[in-house]
Amino acid sequence: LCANLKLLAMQLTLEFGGGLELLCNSLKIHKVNVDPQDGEKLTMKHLLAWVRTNLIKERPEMFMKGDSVRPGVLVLINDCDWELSEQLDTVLEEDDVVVFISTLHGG
Amino acid sequence: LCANLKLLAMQLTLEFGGGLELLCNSLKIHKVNVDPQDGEKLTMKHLLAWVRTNLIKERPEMFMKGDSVRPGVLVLINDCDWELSEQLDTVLEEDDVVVFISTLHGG
Amino acid sequence: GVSSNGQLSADMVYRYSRHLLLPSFGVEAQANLLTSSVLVIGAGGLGSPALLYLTACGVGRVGIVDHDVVELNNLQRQIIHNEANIGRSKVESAAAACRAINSTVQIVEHKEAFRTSNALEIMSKYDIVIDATDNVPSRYMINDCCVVLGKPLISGAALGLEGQLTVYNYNGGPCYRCLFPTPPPTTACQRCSDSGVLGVVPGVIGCLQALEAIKVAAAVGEPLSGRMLLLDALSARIRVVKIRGRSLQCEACGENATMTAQQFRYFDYEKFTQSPLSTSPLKLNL
Amino acid sequence: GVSSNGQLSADMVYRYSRHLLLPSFGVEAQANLLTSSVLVIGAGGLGSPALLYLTACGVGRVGIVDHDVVELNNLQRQIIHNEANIGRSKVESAAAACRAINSTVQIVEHKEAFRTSNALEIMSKYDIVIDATDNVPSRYMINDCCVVLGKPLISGAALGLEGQLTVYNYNGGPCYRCLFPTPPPTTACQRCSDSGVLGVVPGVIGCLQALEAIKVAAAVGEPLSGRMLLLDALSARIRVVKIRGRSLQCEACGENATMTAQQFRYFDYEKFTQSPLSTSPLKLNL
Ligand SMILES: [Zn+2]
Ligand SMILES: [Zn+2]
Repeated sequence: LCANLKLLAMQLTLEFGGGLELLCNSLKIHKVNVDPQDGEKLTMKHLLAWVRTNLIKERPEMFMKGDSVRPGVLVLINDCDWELSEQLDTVLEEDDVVVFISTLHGG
Repeated sequence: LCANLKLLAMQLTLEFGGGLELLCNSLKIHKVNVDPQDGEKLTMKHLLAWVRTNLIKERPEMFMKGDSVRPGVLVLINDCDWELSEQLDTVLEEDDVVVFISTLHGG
Repeated sequence: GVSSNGQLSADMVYRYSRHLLLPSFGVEAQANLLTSSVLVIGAGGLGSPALLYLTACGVGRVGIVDHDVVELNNLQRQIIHNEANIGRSKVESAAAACRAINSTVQIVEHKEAFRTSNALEIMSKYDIVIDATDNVPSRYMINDCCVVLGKPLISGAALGLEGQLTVYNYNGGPCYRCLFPTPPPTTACQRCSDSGVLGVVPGVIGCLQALEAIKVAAAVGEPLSGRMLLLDALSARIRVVKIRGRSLQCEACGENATMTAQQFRYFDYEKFTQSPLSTSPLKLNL
Repeated sequence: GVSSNGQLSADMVYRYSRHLLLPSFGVEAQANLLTSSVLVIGAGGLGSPALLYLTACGVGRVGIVDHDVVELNNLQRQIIHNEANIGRSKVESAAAACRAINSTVQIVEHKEAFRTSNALEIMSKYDIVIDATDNVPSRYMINDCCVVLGKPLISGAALGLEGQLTVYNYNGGPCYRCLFPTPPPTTACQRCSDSGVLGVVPGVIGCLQALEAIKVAAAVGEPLSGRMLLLDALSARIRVVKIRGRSLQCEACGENATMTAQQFRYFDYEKFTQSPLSTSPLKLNL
């Protein structure tokens, strides 16, 4: 049973940068366990909803717009832009690292 | 049979820096296939001998001293100093990245 | 400096000897640098080190655009300026510092804000553009101008304790709008003057901007196109990540893009981003 | 600048406002910086940006050690100097530039070579040490002096198109000898003057040295101890790798180490490394 439970919850590293960490208690790195929605697969769309519910403590509109991230936020899955995979439909795997980073404009 | 052969040769990425690349045709990154010595395991000691035979084109004394690297060369296995593993006895795994970098003194 | 047969003068051989000794740089790359020109937009936190290193390394012509004057609160990070130049135009101050380091480089002063009305004319005289500005509308405007004129854009940013760097519009790679087709909400657009910045963070990014400009100008190495460098100063973590390629749907550089010189001139970047090109910083209340 | 109750003067609040606005820096970290002191050994390629940013950011006292004079072939990378100062002591030239940027920082000039005979006395007056030298015996000597005096050492190096950076002897972490107990063969010890260096590469590393020194001085973030940053400028790859911890067998900082002030004074670093502390560069033959 324990082995099965462990298989269900997926361990991920989520990182927030460029100011987005201010929305999650100023913590940049979050090691989390997320249950796949249908007991099998975990997509980015589901993860975003999970992040909004579980990690974002304030101003969710600074993180999301509709069911995706707001304009100006880059999403990186294992150091690759999610535009190079299936964006919201990307299926995550155990130990994936997902980075959410707001683009900076200062100089 | 093909599957077995593939299992035998281990694919590694070897990187040379800090001037050591000059000993290997000025190429910094080498994707190589190395056969484990006893058909099972591939240790750093064996890899160093392999590198000396197959990649180092000149001045081997700038790379090795005895059966290890010369003083001033850092060895990194998957971005970790080999002093944190078993140095010469470290057993390599498929797709490992091994970096050999000479310390710099310029300023 | 460079004669018609590509020979360097004796003074130049001596000045650039550390470059000429480099097997992977050498005379050819130095000659490329000496005949190249770079426009640096913004003589502030990013522009300061970028201008100093471009000039020191021997870019042939360096242009500086800024409309601001030096203030005391700039000096915590804008190392090209000094106390004696407080109140003076940033362009004059920066140009003087560059000329003092390397009198053989042509330094061109553009003491004006970079706007759609003058952007094309100024930028057309340079090979490579460095975006060292500090606001969203400028970043879209500079990107579009680079796309219209076909110039590679070395884009850096720094805020707080973080920095970002990439090369846009280079060799078929993405432009700024490919990555950011829609401007961010204005509430997400903090500036150094609003939120602060550790002085040395734009220092690191500005140096890396000079490095990328030098690589493009000298035609050596692999510029940071299709990749982005992310610096987290507090944790000393630097990652280089892979970003998307050119977007066919991009409104600036895509297949059906209509961004022309004519359209650029009349595009309202302040309205598009709902942010001003220039503001007075918030007052600090401690 | 900082009054006895830790309050900043109005001028300082204005000058450092971009730091004070930062939630993760703020008044406390700035006050730490203002009461700290940093010794920069070498006013060359690495020392130039390090000195400028340490001074601009508001380190209380900055010491500069160098025995050299400014030459034209330095100006391709040593951006703290300029043509007017050719022939002048590098320390005087660098000190003048620092004072011009921030007259509230105390700049101390040490116009002499750093040697076992003066090292302890000079270094004992500072909290943090930056190694910005260019040769092997100096690197061992500075490390040992830091171990004897218990000072954190921000060590940077640049050659060709590569750079390296780490923090030694900090908070139980390794020292230079923990990593390199045996000196390299002299044939492996190239200097910038022998092999060349792209000017902006020490610029990047020197800025990062200033960043690490500021983090240690201000007591913010995680300094790069037990880790090493490796920069490959041509490919724009930067990796931060994990290195070994303090070695119990280290002859400088280990359990049975005998390195004392007395032993340090009589240690022959040139003999140990079989390299001179100072040489005339090779002539360039093109
Ligand atoms: Zn585009
Ligand atoms: Zn040690």
